[in-house]
Amino acid sequence: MMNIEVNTAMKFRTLRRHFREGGKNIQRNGWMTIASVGAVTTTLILVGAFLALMLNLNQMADNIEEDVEIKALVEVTAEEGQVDEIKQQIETIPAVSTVEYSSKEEELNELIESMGEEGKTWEMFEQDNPLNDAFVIKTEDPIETFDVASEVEKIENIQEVNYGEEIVQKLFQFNKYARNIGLALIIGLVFTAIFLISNTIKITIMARSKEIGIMKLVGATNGFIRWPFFIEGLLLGILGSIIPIAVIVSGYYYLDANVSELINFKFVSLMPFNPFAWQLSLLILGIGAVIGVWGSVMSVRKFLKV
Amino acid sequence: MMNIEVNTAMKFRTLRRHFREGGKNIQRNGWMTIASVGAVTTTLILVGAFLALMLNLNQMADNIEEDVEIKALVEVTAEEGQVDEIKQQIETIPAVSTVEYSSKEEELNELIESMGEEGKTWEMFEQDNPLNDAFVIKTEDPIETFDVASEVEKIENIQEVNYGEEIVQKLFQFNKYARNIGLALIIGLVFTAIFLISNTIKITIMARSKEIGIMKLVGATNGFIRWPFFIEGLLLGILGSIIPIAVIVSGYYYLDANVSELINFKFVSLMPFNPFAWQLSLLILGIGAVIGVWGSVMSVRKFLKV
Amino acid sequence: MIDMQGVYKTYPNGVTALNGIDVKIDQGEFVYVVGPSGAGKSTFIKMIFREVKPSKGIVRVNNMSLHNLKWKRVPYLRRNIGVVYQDFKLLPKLTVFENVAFALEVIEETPKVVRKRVMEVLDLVGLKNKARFIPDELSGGEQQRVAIARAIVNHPKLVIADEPTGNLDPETSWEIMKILEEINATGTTILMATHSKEIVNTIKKRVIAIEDGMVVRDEHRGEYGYEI
Amino acid sequence: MIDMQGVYKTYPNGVTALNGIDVKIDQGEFVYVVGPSGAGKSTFIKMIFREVKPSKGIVRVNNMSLHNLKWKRVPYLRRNIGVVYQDFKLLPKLTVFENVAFALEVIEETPKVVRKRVMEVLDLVGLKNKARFIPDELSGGEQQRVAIARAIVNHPKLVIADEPTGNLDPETSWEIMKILEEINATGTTILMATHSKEIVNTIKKRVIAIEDGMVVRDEHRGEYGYEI
Ligand SMILES: Nc1ncnc2c1ncn2[C@@H]1O[C@H](COP(=O)(O)OP(=O)(O)OP(=O)(O)O)[C@@H](O)[C@H]1O
Ligand SMILES: Nc1ncnc2c1ncn2[C@@H]1O[C@H](COP(=O)(O)OP(=O)(O)OP(=O)(O)O)[C@@H](O)[C@H]1O
Ligand SMILES: [Mg+2]
Ligand SMILES: [Mg+2]
Repeated sequence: MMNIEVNTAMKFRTLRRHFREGGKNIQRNGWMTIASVGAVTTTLILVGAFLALMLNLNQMADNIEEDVEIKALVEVTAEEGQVDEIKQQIETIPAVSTVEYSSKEEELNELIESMGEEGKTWEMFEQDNPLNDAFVIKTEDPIETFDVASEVEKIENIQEVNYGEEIVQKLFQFNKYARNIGLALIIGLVFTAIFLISNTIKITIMARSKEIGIMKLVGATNGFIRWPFFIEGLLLGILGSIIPIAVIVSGYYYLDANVSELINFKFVSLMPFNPFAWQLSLLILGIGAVIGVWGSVMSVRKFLKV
Repeated sequence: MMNIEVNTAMKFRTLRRHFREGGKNIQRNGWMTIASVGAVTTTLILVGAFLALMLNLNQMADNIEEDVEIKALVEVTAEEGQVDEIKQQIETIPAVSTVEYSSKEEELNELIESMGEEGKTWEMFEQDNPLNDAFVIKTEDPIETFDVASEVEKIENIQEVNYGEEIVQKLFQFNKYARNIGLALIIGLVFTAIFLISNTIKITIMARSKEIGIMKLVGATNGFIRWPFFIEGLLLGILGSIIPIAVIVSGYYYLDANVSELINFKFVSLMPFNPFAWQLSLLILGIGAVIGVWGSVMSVRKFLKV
Repeated sequence: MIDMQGVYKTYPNGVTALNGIDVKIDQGEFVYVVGPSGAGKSTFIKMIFREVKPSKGIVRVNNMSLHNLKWKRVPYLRRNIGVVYQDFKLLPKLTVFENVAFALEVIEETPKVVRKRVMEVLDLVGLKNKARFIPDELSGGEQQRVAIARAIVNHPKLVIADEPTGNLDPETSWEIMKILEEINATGTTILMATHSKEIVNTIKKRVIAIEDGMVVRDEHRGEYGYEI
Repeated sequence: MIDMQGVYKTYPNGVTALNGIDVKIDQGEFVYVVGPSGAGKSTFIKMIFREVKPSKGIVRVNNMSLHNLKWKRVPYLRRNIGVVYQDFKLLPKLTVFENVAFALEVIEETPKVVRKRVMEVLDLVGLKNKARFIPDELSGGEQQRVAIARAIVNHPKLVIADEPTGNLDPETSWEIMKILEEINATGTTILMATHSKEIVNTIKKRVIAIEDGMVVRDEHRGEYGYEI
């Protein structure tokens, strides 16, 4: 019993020593520390900026996809009661989220408006409207557009279903590619970051391989040597995250506040500053700390075999 | 006379020694060299991939802009002779590159086609075509569209001029933003690369600060010490460019050969493999070599004051 | 304490530094190792705390065979041996105090004991007032004394000193020798490589002479023995 | 050759290593510098080739005032001075040959001359067969001899040696002393810090004794003079 207690006490004392030592190493290594922190900082700014960009582009793509709608044209011969029935039938399709009725007059107005100057030519047809009444349908998930459209087509008194098949298909396809490329870029970038940071830390530790050898000759165990390096790596990662987080939070705050003035497209809307910026910051801190520790502990291993 | 000759001979001999020494240092520093080259490699792959992506996106934007055309509608009352005259007048505007006549029948057909399913409704108007004859005008530089359009509008017997003002304006604006963002990203990335590479080299040289001090104590001038580092930095940069160039050339070759299968949008066309891939390779080699030398020579400076 | 049988050492570059060494040293002995430059004294010494592994032969220290000793156990072997390295091997970024304290920290002494014991030993080697300096701020002889302090600070059973007086003036050398003799008197084994004829001939102890990697002489109360 | 007047040196950490030194050494002299550990011998020596700048006072070497010497000219001063450093200061990644050759390469000698002269000097210090080794593969004494070889390889006007025999056995030490005497006989000035009473008392030369940063004795054909 006694023995165990003494042992635990000793371990805690030594742990405190390791923390102190790791912190001191940050100071002792001066230029090396600055260089390491610089590498972590630059890399994480890069990762952070790209993550912010990609996640926002992804969200914009989502927004665009959500604008996709199905237009179901009602037979000219359909009576009022039948129209209501169609509506009910559409609403029973599980993937459908909203159904809105749009009379043929509304349809014509929309058409004229959407054609701009050229549309005026068609105003003369207001008396003799060749269009149909229609239902505008949105699905819960844009990708279900195709299935819903073919379901709706089967309903009685539906003349035809339009959703710009080609355009929508191309859009989805394009978005798919864009997402895949974006994901590949992010993954590539994160791995690059991991490599660059741990590589830098490795070099600074290599420069201290003689010192590690001396420690071993004086009777230090591998664990005893590794601990301060663990702490040092952690601190390097955390120190290196400060500027990236500051840059990203403030930069994003500025963009978020000014985006509507800077860019005037309706589909450009940023993810909300809160919580997005904070989540991103946490992620960056996490990446910095984990890579710092990992790079440090991995590198020191090589020199422990003395 | 004699003296000068002897002096030059000595210098050449010493230069050879510096080259040999710089090459040997690459071997002598073993792990450090590998770490440095690794950092250069990763960073340049990143820069190269982004340069390739951005330059291609830029070209795609150019392609899209080039599709912009002005449609000048001819008054219904205009006679044949007058139509020819209009054409000549349009052609005299300096910024105009091509002018094509399109009869109102052709215009209707085009409209019907472009509207897809819905267009069929309008086929009934083939007898009583409400459209005008038109000229389709392209400008030499898409950005001149606005000026040309207003010039054309002034011509007699031109009823109106369409070029989808809003859409085109938005497109140009969007492309402008996209280009600026792309440029900012590339510049940021290149500076990051410069920092990361020279930072890594700096650390490896810091690890040799003692050796530099010893050289100075043995009577070496700053130039004498600097030269091998210059060569070493050059070699590090060149060695670090090999893999990025291989990756980019082969990757681009693969994409170039398969892009039509992979992505089926008509506006997606890559810049031609030859010379683009080679120019990019040269650029990467240049960046690698310059940063290598610069990082090396800058870092060694600090330790020469002994 | 130390038992070597048929020990050979050939370095990777092909140099044979030890050429069949048989030596037995008992607990509490005081032994000089002498011999010309490059004879193999340092290599012989490095065998004992496993800085160098023999190419052939058996090395036993403290009744442990170093041949079977697991990597993990090596630090524990080294904690029982205080070593003064020929090139000092001080940690360049630690102060004198921290360098000496390191040998106590690895055995997880309490900070209080560390403080007291380190200052005690620094006083012994005459460097109490330089405790806060880093090695680069010391003269050669002062660095050597820090190395000596670190070697003896944790009361090891065996002190190995590789030319511990090479950078010291005679007066300081004698003081160091006095310290080693005192430590030896408390039962600690001392093994010391030296080139100092004066010391060997004045403080008479067992002398092992090594030449070309072989023991050419092993005498109790011996002489330095190389005539000039 | 060397002329110091009222030289003081206080290191940035507040230690005063030199406390008013006035010394004049003529071309062709052979001078021992003796004194206890930490007395200021190395600091005194480092003044001469500008590794250390005086806090106060005048240092003249070869009729150049080091005070006005531009940074750019310092390498040319050092090329006329061969130095054996107390801690050797060999370039760790270069072979023995390359280390010694370095001192000739900086003065842009032809490769042929370099080769011949380096092997000549390595033969002199008995390391011809270790020319291709790196310093880590050498014993302490062998490293010291490489340092000596580098110091004398380019026939400097002045050789400064900081305890050049600290890691050498007596026999090798005498050989090195013989070399230094021979060099001195050709008109080279020799300045040597040492703790070896035996050498100083046997090869009688001028002795400068430094204590606490001051010259306490300066005798021609002096003795080591510190009684044990
Ligand atoms: N790490 C090494 N690699 C290769 N050869 C070595 C190594 N260390 C020593 N040697 C060689 O082994 C031989 C013995 O060296 P050692 O250091 O044991 O000599 P020593 O007796 O201590 O000499 P000194 O008195 O000069 O210190 C020498 O010839 C040396 O060149
Ligand atoms: N770089 C430095 N920074 C601070 N103090 C130093 C430095 N170098 C030496 N000292 C101090 O200056 C004093 C003189 O040192 P110096 O190296 O000149 O002594 P020394 O006579 O050569 O001694 P030894 O015989 O031990 O080599 C010592 O007290 C030392 O601690
Ligand atoms: Mg030795
Ligand atoms: Mg000294």
